[in-house]
Amino acid sequence: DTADRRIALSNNYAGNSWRQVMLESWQKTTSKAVEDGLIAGADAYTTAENQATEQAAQIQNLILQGYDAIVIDAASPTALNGAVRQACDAGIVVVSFDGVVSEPCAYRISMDFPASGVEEMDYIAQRFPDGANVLEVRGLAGVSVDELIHQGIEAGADKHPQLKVVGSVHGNWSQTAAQKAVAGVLPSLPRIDAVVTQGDDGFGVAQAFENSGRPLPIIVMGNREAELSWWKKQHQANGYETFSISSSPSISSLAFWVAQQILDGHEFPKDLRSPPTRVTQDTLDDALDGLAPGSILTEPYTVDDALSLKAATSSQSAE
Amino acid sequence: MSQHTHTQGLVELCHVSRSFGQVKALSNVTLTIRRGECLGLIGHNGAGKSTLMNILAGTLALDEGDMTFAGQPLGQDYAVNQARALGVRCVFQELSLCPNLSVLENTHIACPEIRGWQWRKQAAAQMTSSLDQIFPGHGIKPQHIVADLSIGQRQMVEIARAFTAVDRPVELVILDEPTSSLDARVAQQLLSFVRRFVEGGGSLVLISHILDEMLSSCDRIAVMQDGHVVEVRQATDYTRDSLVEAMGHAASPTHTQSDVRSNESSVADPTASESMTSGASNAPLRVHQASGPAAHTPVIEARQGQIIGLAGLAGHGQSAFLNKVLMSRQGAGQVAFVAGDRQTEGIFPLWSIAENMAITSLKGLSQYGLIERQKVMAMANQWQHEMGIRTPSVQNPMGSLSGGNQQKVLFARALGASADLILMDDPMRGVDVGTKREVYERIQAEAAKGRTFIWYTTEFEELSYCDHIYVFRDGQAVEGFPLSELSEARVLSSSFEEDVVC
Amino acid sequence: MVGSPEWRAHIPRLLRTLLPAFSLTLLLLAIFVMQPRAMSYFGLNLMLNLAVPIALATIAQMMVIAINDLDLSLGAFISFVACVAATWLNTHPVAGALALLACVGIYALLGALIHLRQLPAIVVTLGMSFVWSGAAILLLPSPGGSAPDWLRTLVSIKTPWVPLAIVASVVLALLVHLLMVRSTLGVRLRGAGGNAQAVAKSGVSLFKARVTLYAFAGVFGVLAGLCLVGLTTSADAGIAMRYTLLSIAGVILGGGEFVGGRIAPIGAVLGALTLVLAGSLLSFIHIAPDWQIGAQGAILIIVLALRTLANRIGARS
Amino acid sequence: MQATLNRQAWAARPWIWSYVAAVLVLIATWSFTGGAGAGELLSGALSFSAFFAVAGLGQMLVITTGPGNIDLSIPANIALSGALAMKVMNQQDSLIGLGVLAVVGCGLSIGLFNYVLIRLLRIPPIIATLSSSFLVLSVAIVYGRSVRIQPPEGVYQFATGKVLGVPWVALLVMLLALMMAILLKRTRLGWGALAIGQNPRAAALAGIPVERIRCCVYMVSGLMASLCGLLLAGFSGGASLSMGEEYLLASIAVVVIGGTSVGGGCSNVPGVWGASIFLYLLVSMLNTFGLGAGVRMILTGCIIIAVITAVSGSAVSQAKAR
Ligand SMILES: Nc1ncnc2c1ncn2[C@@H]1O[C@H](COP(=O)(O)OP(=O)(O)OP(=O)(O)O)[C@@H](O)[C@H]1O
Ligand SMILES: Nc1ncnc2c1ncn2[C@@H]1O[C@H](COP(=O)(O)OP(=O)(O)OP(=O)(O)O)[C@@H](O)[C@H]1O
Ligand SMILES: [Mg+2]
Ligand SMILES: [Mg+2]
Repeated sequence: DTADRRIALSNNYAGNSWRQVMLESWQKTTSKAVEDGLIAGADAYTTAENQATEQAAQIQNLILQGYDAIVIDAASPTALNGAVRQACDAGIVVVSFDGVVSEPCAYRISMDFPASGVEEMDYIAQRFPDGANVLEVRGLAGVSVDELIHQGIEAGADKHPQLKVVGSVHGNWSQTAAQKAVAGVLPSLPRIDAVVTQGDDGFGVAQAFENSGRPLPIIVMGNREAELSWWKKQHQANGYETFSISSSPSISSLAFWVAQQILDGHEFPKDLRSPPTRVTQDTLDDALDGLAPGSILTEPYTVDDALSLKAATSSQSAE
Repeated sequence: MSQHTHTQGLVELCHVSRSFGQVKALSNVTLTIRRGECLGLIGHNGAGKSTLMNILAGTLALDEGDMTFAGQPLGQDYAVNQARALGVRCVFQELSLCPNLSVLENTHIACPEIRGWQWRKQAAAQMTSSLDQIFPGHGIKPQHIVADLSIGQRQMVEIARAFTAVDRPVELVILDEPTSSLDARVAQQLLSFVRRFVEGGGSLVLISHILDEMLSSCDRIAVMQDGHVVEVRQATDYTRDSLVEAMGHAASPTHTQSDVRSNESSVADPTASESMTSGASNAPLRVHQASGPAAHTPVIEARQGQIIGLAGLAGHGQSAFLNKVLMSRQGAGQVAFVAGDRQTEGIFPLWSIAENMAITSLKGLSQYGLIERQKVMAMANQWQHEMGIRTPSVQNPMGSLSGGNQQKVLFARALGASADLILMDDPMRGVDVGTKREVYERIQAEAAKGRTFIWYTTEFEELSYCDHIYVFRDGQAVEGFPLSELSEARVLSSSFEEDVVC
Repeated sequence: MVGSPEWRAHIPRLLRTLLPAFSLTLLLLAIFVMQPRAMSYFGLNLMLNLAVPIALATIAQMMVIAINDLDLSLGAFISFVACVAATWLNTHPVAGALALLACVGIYALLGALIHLRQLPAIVVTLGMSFVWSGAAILLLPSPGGSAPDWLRTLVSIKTPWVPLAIVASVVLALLVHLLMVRSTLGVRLRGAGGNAQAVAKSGVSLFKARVTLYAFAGVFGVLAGLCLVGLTTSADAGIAMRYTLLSIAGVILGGGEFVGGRIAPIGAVLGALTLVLAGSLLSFIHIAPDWQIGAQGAILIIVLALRTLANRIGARS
Repeated sequence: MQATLNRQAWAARPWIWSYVAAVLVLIATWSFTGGAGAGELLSGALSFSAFFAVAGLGQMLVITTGPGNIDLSIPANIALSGALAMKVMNQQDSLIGLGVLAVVGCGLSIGLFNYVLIRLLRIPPIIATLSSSFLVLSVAIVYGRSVRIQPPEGVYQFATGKVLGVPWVALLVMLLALMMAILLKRTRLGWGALAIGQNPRAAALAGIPVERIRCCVYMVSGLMASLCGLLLAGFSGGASLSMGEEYLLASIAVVVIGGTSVGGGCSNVPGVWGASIFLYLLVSMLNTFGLGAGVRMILTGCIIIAVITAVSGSAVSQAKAR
């Protein structure tokens, strides 16, 4: 029974649509849970600056406030370890998601980032069996998610030798930064057939190509509404087809349920894999249906998803 | 030994030259400073006095020439630290204290010998004794932060600092216009100390534009003109007029009270002024003061065309009064200000001379809201000519001017503006005699045209150009009287009256 | 002496120096009222231990500000130090220590370069911020590494009575106060910031002053990085990027000024603590997530406004 | 003789160096690619640097008023203005005018708010603008969540359009830069700002309305940032909350690299443009070389330091020659 327990969300950044939808999803799920008397409270905290050190301080303050569980979207997989350790030592359940922490006492829920990178390359290989020039748009240098997806892309390039990565720029997971970076290198690049991205940057890349007057490559998207709408418009105009993959922002509610279940006495493995959300040409219209402008595709999670996740992960590790 | 070397030079400068770009600040200067004498150095603004002293103090390198100290030649690498080691100290024209440090900390900067565990105590003691010796009753604590001191106090600190001897005796002290920011009483204290110092065997170079000081304090006087030393004679050989003549100005008759224009008829007794109404279109400026230390505090009144003098000891609120008037009038835009503390209140160091001059008159120099560069240049050139500002071009940076010439630019800024009220905060600091006379005439001419002046001065002589004088004490004007009643004794007695009690 | 007019004239200045302490007290009171649990050894330590590296960074920034420069590379530098500490210092202690020493040397060299070529420090340090970040990314392409054990134990010592964070802050503040305010060296260094021409005319070498101050900045930057990595136990290339801004804000909040060599070491440490606590206060008030960032700004504004008010009332009385 | 004259002219105009550096970087890029895509790169440089330049112009004016004056609210301002513009315009060309008005109002009010914090509450500018940026960002988050992402066609066409290969945006920002130059060189407001930056006390005593000018300066900075937000949203097909993040450092960088003194009292309009173009081309060049992120950043830093050393080197040698 968790009716008198309290859970906190520690979030380090709110400045993009993914995080906004993530917070919204948390808000929706937890307010329902509080209403139902399932839990006493579930407050969300966001730091003003996107900084690991500030988040570490925030976690320490949450410890001080006596929360029973802390759910973290971490600024850094390692820099919070000190604070997370202190929380564990105080008997607090720590669940990290999306940006996970490496401290062993915490639970981790995240998408398999390298696998998603490979999947992007797989899609391109399937579209260009005879080979293609690929441009890679990366995230923020020095951040682990960027490195993980990049490893996936590299693995994909090894797997499909006909795909040639002819350029790589950092788009910092920002539409405007990606547009600028791509526009800057394009003049020096040969014809680009495909672009692999990491999320929130596909639309910026598309803008850069449109402004440069070059033929549009296949841009692998990241589930943002702007990207999907643009894709749809292109499809209607000239039959453009692509693929979109990203982690779902509602992973915050999944993390909430995991935390709640652990407080309830259930056992979970420390590492949980959340499935990515994909959009293909077939599911594009469904995905766009009811998607608010400026938003991002997300799937609602329930407590059952948390349990099935546990089952899936355990069976995986049993194999 | 000191008797023996008395006639021989302590410092000898031979054929010294120095130029800044095209400006030849010093050319072929030969000068001897003897032991135990006070050598006066006088000359028009920009004559090269400060440059020469900077070379002597090791802060400027000379281009050509030789220097010897006590017979020993000084090498090409002569610099500040060597000067200090020889016992040469300099009080520069532009004050050289760190405003963020306290008085005693500033003492350490100049006297690094003061160090060790108890250095604060030591520095405080040194400074206090030095100040007490030169300026009895100075009221400065070694712990005071320099920024909190008035410019006069800062000058006192800097002078006293130059005379603190820690390890080795002070041989030669250079005072570059030390009295420009001091009131008459403090200046007198300094000058009598100067005599004591040289009688004790020290050497001293004194630069000043106040002739009486030079005549009374110096043993010999060297006159400079355009980078040359034109003559050196015993001070007793000079009179005021012959000095002025030697400096290259036409000797005009010494100023007397009688040739001051006297429109005293229009000046009324300030105590009665409240009942007076002015017939002029411009209502008189009147400042009522809060009740002060004196029994009756006069209402300060300035009518159109009047020159109002503010007297009293430095630091008794004259500047604060001018500030108050300035701030209250500024909305109307009809007021201009001549700063005396030019470094902190006057100049814009990154700008050219022309821009510094034009800043208060921009409205008149623009057309359709845009400033016209030609008009700015025309104004600057005209005022350069009128004030005799020595520079090859008004487009040169402000910092290339000598101190007195910078002050003239500030004058030009205010006189060139269309303001009909001009406030002057001891504005003649560092201006040479010839120019001063021209400026006095100019002020009177402008007043006759209907401009009003409020003029705080530390020089008694300047009060005789005013129509009405107010003496300040403890932040208040304690007495006001027309020019006809002006006498040095009266000013002094009202400046001091209650000081005796404290 | 107290109560004499002499003394009274200095009340406004005294008040100004007390203001940083005032805002800190104000914030602490607010936190204690909202979360009484914070008023304990454990609570104070939790709230303040991450303030120590920020305080060190603030002191480093203050050294540069003392000579009228601004260090825009401090955050990147501290991140780099943290990366070195979490990698080389752990695996090859000697090489790591040498690398950290070299960092201090580079800071001193920067000071020399800036002085000799009369460069605008802000541009040079802007450039250096890229250099440090790049070097950190080369060293640790993705977050990781691990702080040496001795460092971890050092920063988690349990001091008696008062938590280590407070002891460290007090010691830091007093030491730097002695160094920069009370010592003759400090006087010369501050003098160089107050009136460079004047101290040069008195024979103080501006070159030495700037190099010394930059070296000090390097030393305190290294200390900040070590302390930080000890607390977080591992590093990433961008771990301290925000310290640049925080350290500048801390210096100013503590009563320092950008020019004129006006610095206040004790105030700077208090300023850093104030900034950290302003963030903490937020966790104790429940605000809708959307407005939390804004509330952070509002807290800063309110604290500063109250202190302005106190200053004015004090100055008037 | 001729050579020394030239040298003096160059040292007197430090902004020339940012252009020289930009040209050198451009040549390096072209020699790497063999000149391919030359025009494309240039026109890209013009439009992207226009955004830096417009934000930089405002920042420059603030920095001109003296040490400690810096506007940290630019990023938040850009985010809010972009969102506001897109929402008010609501994808309709007929509402563009209203949107522009809203953006102008927004920028001016943020500037005024900054000034009020600085003046009335006596908060040091750097902390005042930092605090206000948090507030503004919060407003942007709350307000901008339901932003219609696409700009109206007219704005999009303007922001991405070109005339003779020169982007309209660049032309507009050049016009703004020209106005800024006139403001600084020919108006009382500009002279006042320069005077305040050199010696605020002397400025007040010389009859300059110091506080009024400070207020204007912060409002102009707010206005420039919000125009940047509007243009950026139009250019990149919609507003996003993170749109302004890089402008915190960038707006300062273009100002100081462009030769404006951080000590105040001396500003440099052409330098802002030169530095913006230089920074864009530099990043593009290093991207083109295909180096890793770490090496790229190190080179960026070293090149910036090298450029500034070269510039000041000539100034120093000239000062010595005097
Ligand atoms: N740094 C400089 N750069 C250029 N010119 C200078 C510089 N310093 C002095 N000068 C010029 O050298 C000449 C001599 O200046 P100096 O300061 O020695 O005059 P001064 O006799 O002390 O005058 P004052 O009585 O006004 O103080 C002046 O023409 C001045 O313009
Ligand atoms: N608005 C101001 N801002 C900063 N400092 C000021 C201001 N007004 C006055 N001061 C300083 O306060 C101190 C006392 O000034 P006050 O004007 O009362 O003295 P004063 O009588 O004018 O002195 P003096 O006769 O030497 O000019 C001085 O150091 C002055 O510089
Ligand atoms: Mg002189
Ligand atoms: Mg005064």
